[in-house]
Amino acid sequence: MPVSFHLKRQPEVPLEAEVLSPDRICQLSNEEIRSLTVYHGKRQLPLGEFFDVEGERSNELEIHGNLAKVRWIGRAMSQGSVTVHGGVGMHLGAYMSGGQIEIHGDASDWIGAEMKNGLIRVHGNAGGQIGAAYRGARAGMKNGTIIVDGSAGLEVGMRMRRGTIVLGGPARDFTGLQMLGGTIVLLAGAEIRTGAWMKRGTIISLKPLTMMPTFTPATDYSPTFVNLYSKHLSLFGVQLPYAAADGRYRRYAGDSSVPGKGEILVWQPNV
Amino acid sequence: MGGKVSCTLGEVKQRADFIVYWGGNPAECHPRHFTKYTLMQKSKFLPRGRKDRTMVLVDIRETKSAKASDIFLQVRPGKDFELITILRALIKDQNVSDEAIADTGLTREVLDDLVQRMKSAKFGCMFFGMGLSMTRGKHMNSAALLTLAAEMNAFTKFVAMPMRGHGNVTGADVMMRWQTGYPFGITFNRGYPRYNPGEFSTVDVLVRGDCDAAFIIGADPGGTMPQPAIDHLKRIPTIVLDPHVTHTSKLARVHITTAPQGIAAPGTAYRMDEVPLPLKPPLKSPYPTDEYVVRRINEAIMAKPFWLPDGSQPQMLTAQV
Amino acid sequence: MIRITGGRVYDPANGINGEVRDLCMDGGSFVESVEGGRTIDATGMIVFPGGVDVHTHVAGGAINFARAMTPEDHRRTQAFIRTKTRRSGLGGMAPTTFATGYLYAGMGWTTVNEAAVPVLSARHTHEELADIPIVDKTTLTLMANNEIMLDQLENGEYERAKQVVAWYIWAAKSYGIKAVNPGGVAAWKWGKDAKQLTSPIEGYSKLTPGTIVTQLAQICEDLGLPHPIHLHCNNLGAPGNISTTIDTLKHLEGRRAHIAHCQYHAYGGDDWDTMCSETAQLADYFNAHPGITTDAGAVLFGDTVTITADGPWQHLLYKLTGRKWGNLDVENETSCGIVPYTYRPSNLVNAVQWASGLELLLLIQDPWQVFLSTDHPNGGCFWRYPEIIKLLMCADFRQECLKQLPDKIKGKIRLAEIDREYTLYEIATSMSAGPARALGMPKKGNLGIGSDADVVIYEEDEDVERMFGHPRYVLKGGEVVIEDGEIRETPEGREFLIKPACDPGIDDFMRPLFEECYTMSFENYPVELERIEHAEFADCLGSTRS
Amino acid sequence: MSLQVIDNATCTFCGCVCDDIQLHYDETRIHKANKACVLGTAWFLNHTVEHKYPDALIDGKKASLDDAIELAATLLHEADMPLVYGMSNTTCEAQKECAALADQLGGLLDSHTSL
Repeated sequence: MPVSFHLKRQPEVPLEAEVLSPDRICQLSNEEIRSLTVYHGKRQLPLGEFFDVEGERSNELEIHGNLAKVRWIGRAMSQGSVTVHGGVGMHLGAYMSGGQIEIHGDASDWIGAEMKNGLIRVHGNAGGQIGAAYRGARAGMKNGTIIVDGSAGLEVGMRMRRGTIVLGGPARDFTGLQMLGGTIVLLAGAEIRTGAWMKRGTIISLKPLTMMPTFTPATDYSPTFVNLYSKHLSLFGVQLPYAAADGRYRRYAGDSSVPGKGEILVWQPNV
Repeated sequence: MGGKVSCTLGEVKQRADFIVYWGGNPAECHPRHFTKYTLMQKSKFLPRGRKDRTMVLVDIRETKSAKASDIFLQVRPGKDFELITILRALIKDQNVSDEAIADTGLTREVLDDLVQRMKSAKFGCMFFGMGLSMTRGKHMNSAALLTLAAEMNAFTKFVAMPMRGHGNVTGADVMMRWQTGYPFGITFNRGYPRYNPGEFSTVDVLVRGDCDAAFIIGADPGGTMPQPAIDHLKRIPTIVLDPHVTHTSKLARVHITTAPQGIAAPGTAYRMDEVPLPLKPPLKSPYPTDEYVVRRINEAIMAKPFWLPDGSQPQMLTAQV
Repeated sequence: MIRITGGRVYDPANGINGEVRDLCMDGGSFVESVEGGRTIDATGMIVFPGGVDVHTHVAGGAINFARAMTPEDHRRTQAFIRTKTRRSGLGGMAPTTFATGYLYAGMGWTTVNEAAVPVLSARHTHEELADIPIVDKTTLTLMANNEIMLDQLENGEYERAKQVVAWYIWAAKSYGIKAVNPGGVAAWKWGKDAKQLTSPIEGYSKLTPGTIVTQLAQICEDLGLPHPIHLHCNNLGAPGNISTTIDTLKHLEGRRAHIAHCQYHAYGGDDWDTMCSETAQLADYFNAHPGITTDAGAVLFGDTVTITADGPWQHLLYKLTGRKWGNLDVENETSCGIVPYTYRPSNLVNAVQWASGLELLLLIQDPWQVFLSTDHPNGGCFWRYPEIIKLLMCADFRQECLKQLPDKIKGKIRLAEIDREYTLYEIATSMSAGPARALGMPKKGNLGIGSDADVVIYEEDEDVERMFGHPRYVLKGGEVVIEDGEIRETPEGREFLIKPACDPGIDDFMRPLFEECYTMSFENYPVELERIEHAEFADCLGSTRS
Repeated sequence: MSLQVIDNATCTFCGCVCDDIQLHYDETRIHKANKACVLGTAWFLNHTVEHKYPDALIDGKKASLDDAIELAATLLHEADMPLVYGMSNTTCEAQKECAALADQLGGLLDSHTSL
């Protein structure tokens, strides 16, 4: 039986609720859960002030309501699941190391920032800095998977080291900025400066991209790993084309300003 | 990971034989920059002054500063980041295609010449203005130029610094760093400083409607910020301290008139290169100083109950993750 | 008024070695006796004079640059929560000013020497120092690359150079001078360095680093500075730099001197692969020359941020590590570089550095000559001093730590063969009495009548690191500031400065030279005395204050 | 009446912070700012000691300084997420008070730099 939360009081200022994480909830009684501290701006208030809570002692959380002002849900979680019916605020699943998060709604910035492992799935749109490094940190997400069905903002995957980010909708500028490794899949392309200053890693785009001047087109080919990757992603309902009959990938190498050994693969369908 | 390589303006005055202004218009915005710090000064290392220096201006249009320059490079609007990134590649002898260069509005010949001049300079200095830091790409544009300057040190001495406007904005930056560890975009809501530009930076906070009161001092967001931000300032109790009744004062609950700094208020201000200077106010204002008023407000708040419960602990440290 | 009773007192300056004694204090100083007031029962506890840090970087442009460069460290570090009366702060590699005071006092250090102040931004340094609560402070002005001063030496104008130095010390409202990589930083302004003591410096025809060292040391003597020349030798951190260091020491022969962070100057070998410890050679020199002092500049494994006025070294470190790099050259005076760094036991160079710092502390026989320091934050953060104390006091623990070093370390270091263990008396000397004497502060680092009532009281603990990291009480100026690990009071500290005798004509001499190379007004350059919060004058030796 | 003179005054209009300005002034205004640029001259000459604005305004109406300070303190103290912003055109001494204010309030602290 999952623990379920219904938002009953809309916060007027950001509500920092890192306690909405399976690791924090799983051992607690209903009463203990309701008395966990959340920060409404600077005010320390019990979770029960904002949420009706049903159930106890479970590492499955179900949250209902418009949580756009609720930040840090699933922070550093290592197990279990969080399902949200509604939108969520910033830092969803930041630093998480395991478990799954599923959002039936929109999410905000810094989803899965510096995460170590686990799965985040957003069915709506998301903000910027997905799987990114916080200011000054050397690396963003170290592993795990983030899938956003809708669009995304700036600096997606900034300095990510490993793991996968899949975007169903378009991304804005600086996707894969200073990327160190891992894979970003863009099903609907991105605006400008994709892969800027990337050192290593792979960006796959199914739509044409405006390339940085410091990327050089190498070859058109059908790499086998896309085939394997597509099979892996099909678990999440994501399809990548790879059949030679349908088209080929143009491989760009860069960013030569670093100089880096990253690659951007842009799908060229046969006409 | 790049870095920030800088110097005080006297170093530029004494040594810089190669000066770049990028996205700034000192002739009109920092009128004495050329004469006092950069171009016109003679020194023991550059005895012929202006003749011993080369100045390059990079901007999207030919401003008045172009007249002062030896080389004016007109970059296509929104292509600064691309151009700087190309330069980073070229100084490392990496290949960049002619089309890619042309897309920035410049030619290979021009960039080859620029790179050659940069590398053969004895002391290069790059200043960047709001034309770089406030256009698409924002802090990444500044980061790009700072990184280029850092990387140039593999070949010769090179530094970069922002052309900061607005009086003592540098002082605020410096002071916040020593008191909180961070230069701006800070929250204390957990009882200790935390930092996240984009989350705690004012424009974002106001546009999202995240704060429920605002204290504005030495700035006029009511005249400069986007409309949704101004609308939020109208919705919440706003308090303004300023020598003038400003746009923001007009939408505020409370306005307090204060003495202007350096004219009637004493104290310290920091130059763009982080050198502190004393203020020598000649006039006696009928209004109190900012310092006095904010201290009074602090004292009035000190008399009220403290908000943080005893025994509160830091909870958001990444060491705990 | 406070009386501390029954504690075992270690007061090396007065030759008291663990005797049970009572201490009385009133009005900030130790007195013979007090009537009434609080009594602290220290029975079974250990009483030391408050610690004195002879070499640290806690305030000013450089450390503030480091703060800006390391937000990732602030996010993970120790945070001090705001209370009704106490400001919040962050610890870590480059602590904020308020936290610096809390952290130093929290482990019983009550006096710190900010060892590198460019005069141009001295106002800034003093503003920061005013925001460091509890501890008393001194500052040293950077001098060995000041071009106006160097020009005087180049032209053989010793007397003028001395006047210039005196003028700068007073302009900065500082306590003495620091010489960093003499001539090397000036050369760095052209992207060069100065590695040979006897070769002319880039941009000069005659002047050598050796001349700067000798003459600057003489200037300090002639001006009667309470603290002698505080020297960061040339060639810091480079394999084989022991010859430079010994050569430098020979240039100082017969004069008083303090050699900063000597660990970084005690390497043999030809390159990074062959680099080894040459601490025995350096320690022998110190053992034969009791007039010179040094601080260890010990390295501890872990993350830190390196900041130094040694610009060329930092550029090299940036190239070696590929991490962030900050640099700030200051007109006419100096430079500074900032690079975050992680010392790893698995890294052979780091392992040699770690061992060298401890070797010097152990091989230099007299603790009055070698002091506890990490050159904060370069070798490690100051709040890790208790770890070093444990390494000095427990030979077994050292042997344990040696096991994590790579096998290839054999033959490169001496640490495994040293079985000396510091006594409490020696620790008190190295962390308090010795540095206070070297700094020329007679009221610091001792518990004698009339001295400043700065005391730290430890509860005896088998775990030395825990004992020194968590004093039971810390008193500063006769006031209990730390009790049971809690900050009780945060009084403002004082700043000590000197006014060396100076020819009144020096202003007229300086003005045209100044205007040629600086960008601010001559009149606005000296720090106003009224800006120094709680200024206290120290006397120059052999002279009364003018 | 003859004018008084300050040498080496500091101009805080732009980030150059020139500190070599010679100001000629009397009790009411600055008449001349030698060495200042056109922006600096305007900055110095446009300020007077005239009581041009009310001491304080509350909801747009004239108010006393004391009332304004007390109301400001109350509004900020009551807020759950107060913002302290600006600090460009003011002294470091005032800026330090602003940082102390944000720290004491548990609020947000930000300057022009973030724009």
